[in-house]
Amino acid sequence: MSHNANTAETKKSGGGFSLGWILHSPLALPLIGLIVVSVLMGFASENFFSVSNIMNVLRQVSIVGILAVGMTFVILTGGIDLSVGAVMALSGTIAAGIMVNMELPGWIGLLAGLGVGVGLGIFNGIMVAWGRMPAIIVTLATMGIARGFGLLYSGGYPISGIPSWISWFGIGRIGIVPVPVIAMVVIYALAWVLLQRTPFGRHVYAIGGNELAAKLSGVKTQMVKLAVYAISGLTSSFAAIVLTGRLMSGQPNAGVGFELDAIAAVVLGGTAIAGGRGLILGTLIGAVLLGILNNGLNLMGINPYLQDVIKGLIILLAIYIGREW
Amino acid sequence: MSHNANTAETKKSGGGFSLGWILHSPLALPLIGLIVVSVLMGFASENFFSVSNIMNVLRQVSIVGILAVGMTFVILTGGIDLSVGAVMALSGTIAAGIMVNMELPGWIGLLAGLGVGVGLGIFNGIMVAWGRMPAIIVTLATMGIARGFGLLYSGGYPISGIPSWISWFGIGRIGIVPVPVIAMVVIYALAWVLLQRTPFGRHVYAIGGNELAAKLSGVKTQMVKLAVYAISGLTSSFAAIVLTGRLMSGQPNAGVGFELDAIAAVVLGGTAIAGGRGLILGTLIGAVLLGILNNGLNLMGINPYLQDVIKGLIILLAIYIGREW
Amino acid sequence: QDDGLKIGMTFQEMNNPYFVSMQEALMEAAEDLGAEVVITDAGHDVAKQISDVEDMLQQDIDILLLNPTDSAGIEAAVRMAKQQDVIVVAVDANANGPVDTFVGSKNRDAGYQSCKYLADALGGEGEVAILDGIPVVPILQRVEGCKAAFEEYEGIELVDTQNGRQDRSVALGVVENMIQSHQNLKGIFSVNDGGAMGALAAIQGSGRDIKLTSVDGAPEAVEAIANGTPFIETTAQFPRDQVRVGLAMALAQKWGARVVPSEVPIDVRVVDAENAADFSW
Amino acid sequence: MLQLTGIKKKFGNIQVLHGVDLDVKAGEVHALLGENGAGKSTLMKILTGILQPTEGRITIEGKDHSFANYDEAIEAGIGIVFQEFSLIPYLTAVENMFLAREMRNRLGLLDRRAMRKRAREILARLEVDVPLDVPIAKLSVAEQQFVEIAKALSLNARILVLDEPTATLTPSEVAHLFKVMRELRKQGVAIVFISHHLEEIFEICDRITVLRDGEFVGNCLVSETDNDRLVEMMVGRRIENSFPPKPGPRPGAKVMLECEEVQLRKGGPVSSFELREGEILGFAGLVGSGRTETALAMLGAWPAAKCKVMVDGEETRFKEPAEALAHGIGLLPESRKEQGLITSFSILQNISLNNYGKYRRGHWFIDLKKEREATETAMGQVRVKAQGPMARVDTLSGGNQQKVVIARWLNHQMKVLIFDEPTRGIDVGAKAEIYQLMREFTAQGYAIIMISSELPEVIGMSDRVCVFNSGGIAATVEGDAINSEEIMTYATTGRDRHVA
Ligand SMILES: Nc1ncnc2c1ncn2[C@@H]1O[C@H](COP(=O)(O)OP(=O)(O)OP(=O)(O)O)[C@@H](O)[C@H]1O
Ligand SMILES: Nc1ncnc2c1ncn2[C@@H]1O[C@H](COP(=O)(O)OP(=O)(O)OP(=O)(O)O)[C@@H](O)[C@H]1O
Ligand SMILES: [Mg+2]
Ligand SMILES: [Mg+2]
Repeated sequence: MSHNANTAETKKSGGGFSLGWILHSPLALPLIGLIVVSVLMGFASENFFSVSNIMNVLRQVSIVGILAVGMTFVILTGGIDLSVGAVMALSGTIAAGIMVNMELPGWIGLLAGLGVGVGLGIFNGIMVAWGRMPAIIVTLATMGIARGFGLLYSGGYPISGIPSWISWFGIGRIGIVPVPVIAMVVIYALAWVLLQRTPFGRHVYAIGGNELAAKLSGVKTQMVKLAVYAISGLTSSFAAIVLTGRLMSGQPNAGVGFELDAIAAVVLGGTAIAGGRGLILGTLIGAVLLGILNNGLNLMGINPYLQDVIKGLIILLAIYIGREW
Repeated sequence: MSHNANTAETKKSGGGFSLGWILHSPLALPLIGLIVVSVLMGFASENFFSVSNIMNVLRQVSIVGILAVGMTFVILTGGIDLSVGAVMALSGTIAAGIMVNMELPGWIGLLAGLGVGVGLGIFNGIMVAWGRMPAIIVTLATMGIARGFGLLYSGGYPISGIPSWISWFGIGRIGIVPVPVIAMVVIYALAWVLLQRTPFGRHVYAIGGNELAAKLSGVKTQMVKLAVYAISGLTSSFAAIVLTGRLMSGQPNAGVGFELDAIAAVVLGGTAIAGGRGLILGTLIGAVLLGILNNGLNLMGINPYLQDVIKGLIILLAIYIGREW
Repeated sequence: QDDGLKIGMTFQEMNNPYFVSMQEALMEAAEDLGAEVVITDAGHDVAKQISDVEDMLQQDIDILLLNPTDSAGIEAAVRMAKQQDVIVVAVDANANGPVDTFVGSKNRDAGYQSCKYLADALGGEGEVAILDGIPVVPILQRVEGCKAAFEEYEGIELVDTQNGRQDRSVALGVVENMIQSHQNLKGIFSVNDGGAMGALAAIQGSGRDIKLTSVDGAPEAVEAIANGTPFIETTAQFPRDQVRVGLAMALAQKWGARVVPSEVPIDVRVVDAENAADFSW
Repeated sequence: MLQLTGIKKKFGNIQVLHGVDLDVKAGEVHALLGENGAGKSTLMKILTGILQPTEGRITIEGKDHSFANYDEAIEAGIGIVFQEFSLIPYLTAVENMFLAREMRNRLGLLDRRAMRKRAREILARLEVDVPLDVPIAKLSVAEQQFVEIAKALSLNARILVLDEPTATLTPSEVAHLFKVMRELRKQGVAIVFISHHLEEIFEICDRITVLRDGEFVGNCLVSETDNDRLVEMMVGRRIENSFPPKPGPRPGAKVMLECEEVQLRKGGPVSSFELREGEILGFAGLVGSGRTETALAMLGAWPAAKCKVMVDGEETRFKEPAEALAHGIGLLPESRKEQGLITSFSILQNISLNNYGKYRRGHWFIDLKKEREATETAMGQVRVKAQGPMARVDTLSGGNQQKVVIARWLNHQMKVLIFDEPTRGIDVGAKAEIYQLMREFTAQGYAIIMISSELPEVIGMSDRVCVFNSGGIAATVEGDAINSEEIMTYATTGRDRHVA
């Protein structure tokens, strides 16, 4: 119980060029975890530190990384969003459906996908904020509804045949940097501004810290909650664009279990699951850490069954070490 | 916010033979939900109210119903156990493995299965109570570990060839009542006694109500938390016995997503997800309600994709109506 | 890095004996060749499967045996592999993009034969149902073949299609309900043996006389058929042979063959009580 | 300038306010008095738009207002410091002060520099020095209290409501607060001040309005009334001498508990004390001086650097309060709601929470009948006012909640009870009853440690007093030395006096 949302920046502004502040920031432990795991992987597999593999890991991280942005907003308010994976899948499926079945231009499909994501996010937000229902249940139900709807819409078949320029979002590059990685970094930067530099961001932290007090201070708690779920829906549909670009098709079954990866990224990044404390950069570190685990275990040729066990143990260990932030 | 853990009995003890207390109890809404859905299903499908179908529904409910008992204990303390499905699968797989690969008698296998369940429950409990880590993360990690371990142990093959008497637990009957249903009812009765008639039960509610106050007044909060996760592990392995009896094999990948059904049953039964309030009988009603939904939608021949959507909507509706308990 | 042959194989799932036996055949073959093998499990998630392939390409594999969880979705991975001059062979299900060879069962045939066998066993009369699975091309083809077979019989009526997700425990509940709602149900076709084992438990639990057929030829299924249960037939595929043939095609190409067939359909075979005792993958 | 007329409020079918009037003039400090549960906080929440009245009128400077929420009240120039803290623990003082009315720069982003500057100005006006970059949870209670006041002031409130702001402050901090209040009064701010400390009323207030059980009793000028008259207005009867007589020293009383060394933090001071049968040992000191932490450390609920305790001649270090309980040591925590009560439980369940040893049937099970009987007895003994043992504790007033926590320890065979701020936020009538109960306990052979920030209470009740200063005991005083000069000297001066 010894940090706050802003310790990092506060310390930074004081410290000239010294990097000592990092050690005192809530980012310290996730960063140390990241470095330790990277070094281990680097020893175990010679390909690990090649530029191409680093870009490869970041590209793989991008989808869960983008989902985890919205998840961070939601968790900071003390909520949770189990529907992100399903919303992503539905958003991508409908985007593809509009391009392929209705033969409308690609950008209309993408916009429709964003609409689906934000719409479901708003639905979650209304249920949680005005319906006063527990987020875990609301978003669980939304998950089921979105999955069912995606399968209904597509008849269970993936929808392929979308315009080929869409693949740019999934496999394109600018210089040597993959487009999804750039998209992820931009989204994190925007989220950082939103959380650390706007009143809205303060309100997100305030609600997670003490909702009643925030309400009494005049924070429009219901609107803020609505907004965080809407943001989560929006980032889910951003992730859907990258996913659609990678798969070049709408996949109603995609992203099963991604909500758990996104939650793990947020928590590995040092955000308190009860809300009120955490940094968006921590989430990025957490997502990369998870990606490195997946990639490294693959590179090391570990038995896939054993990979689950190792991943579980490492997550436990990381959370255990970091639990006092 | 107008009930407490014991309203039901209080009212009952006062009311002679009148059934009016039910209307004021937190069980009222789940019960009404159950009745409404049953009547609707009865209209929609003529087979619904046949004795054989009722037994069929109850038998199908039994596995999730048993898992939901342990989940109720955990949720009452304000925790959550996402590992129940995976623990059930691992417990059944190891039980079968011991019977088949090691050729030991069936009862040793079953005992080993129970040991696995309780052991993983204790592991969860230690991490949560002494490690002070968030339950959602601990049990998520345990879920991955248990699944990976089950697949490693079995090499991905189901383990069949177990002694045929084990099937009694899954498909046997006493009179017309299936054995799993009897097992479920007995487990609920025991849980009711434990929660409503023992100091331990009061302490479970107290921790969910205000953990700090419970601790300062001398409740052994860590031991109680350990116990609820151990109970959840135990009920998971009871469910594994029924499952093994039904499938006549050890299935490392069985029960994927069952944790969500168990949580839904608990919450549909009126237990607060934040802990401190709820009744075990509500969970039973919740589990049966879910079972009826599955069964009824199947009987009506609804498109399976649409079933997901309908189930999600009904869960939302039920929670919305019941949210003020 | 040494110049030994490096083979990568990505599976759509690895908690199914069908794919596990493929993996075993691959390991045996690789040992003969002295090749190194990398194996990944996509868990039915295309996005993960693409990542898995990317990771394999980082390890400079020479041959990619691809068992796609989705044909369209995996295309990006196929292209990436071809860019690195890796030989790509799709196994069991085909993939979009410049795949060198596809080795797979005649899935439509499999569905057709199973359902024909079922209809014949019922004397061409009665209500039947299909226990569907995860919507991927091979499964969809089996259902298609099955429906075609049923249509050849006047007296066969398809009354229900439900999804058992190819999972024994899910299928069990679904089939129990199916049996409840169709009092005259006489036969069930399951798209794979995993679902069929659940359906078998449901049929046995109900005590009704319902016949069951399926596709795969998994050891458990074969044993159940040999034991004279309601499970009367499974149309066996040859997972080990698919891998062996696939690997052979890839090697042929690696050695310079230019006329490697782009598609190698592998036959399926009816396994019933008569030949079950002798059959194994 | 502010008038409330005929305010009524019902929660469900419980009538809490039965037509209350209040009128406050500009530039006055107006006291709102009444027992626990009289409805003071409820009335103030209605004034600030947090609750809606069932009936009644709010007029400000002759204009009728009805506030749908707090924001509208703020618009009308009303600010409030709540009885319960309403700060966000992980945000800094600046962020808390400007929560929901942040300053923005041209880009619409937070103007952090401007907010900091303004916060400095306001805090300077209050003459307090609060660290601005630290999460509020790390500040002392007094600092948090001043941040709350600063937050209300940052709204430029013309009407300022202070609901029991002094309950957690030390005398010097109270004096400081009063200085600030006088300054505001001079500037024409109307202040509504709620407190259970009558001497504060006489010191700072101009006029008084008294409530009793949600009824308006009357109002008067401070200069025209006295202590006894006020008490009579509040409770409807006279309260005699509130501190029961001290029984005097008992020769040869045995030592119940000996605390050999407690060190709260590495490098901090090391304290020791002993507690004898039948005595009340006071812990005095400023807020944050480590009294609560010392008590928690003894119970095993605070990770002290060192903590050696002798109970019955046996040396122990408790790992958790349950172990202390087994040795007969119990705690009445300082914050009822956060640390004392399970608010979703009934009175009965709260009282029996840690005493199931007493009501067992067949060893494993709860004997519901015995539990109920024992609860009713205990409730009678401490005189809890409630509908019955099954009433939920969160429907009780503060004083009655406190009594429920006391009743929890009543039928234990305890040896040592630690009462942490037992009368915080408790009205005079209930206070006298709690003092009486404490003496009844000691007469039965209990020993009590009483932590209190109220000097009169410490002096009036304690047989001996340990005075805390920055994390350790600076001195232990006894007999005639228990007086306010002596205690305040040890509590406020440097540690050097203690070292000898
Ligand atoms: N939300 C509520 N529901 C029901 N009763 C309530 C509610 N809030 C307050 N009450 C009741 O209203 C009465 C007045 O409470 P209030 O908090 O205004 O008292 P108070 O005068 O401020 O007391 P104290 O001095 O203890 O702070 C009490 O009896 C309390 O139990
Ligand atoms: N330096 C500090 N850092 C963080 N928290 C502190 C510090 N000093 C005091 N506190 C907090 O302030 C509160 C009061 O401290 P403590 O319990 O030691 O004081 P006390 O003498 O019992 O005062 P009171 O009981 O009147 O609050 C505690 O909750 C403590 O955690
Ligand atoms: Mg009050
Ligand atoms: Mg204190």
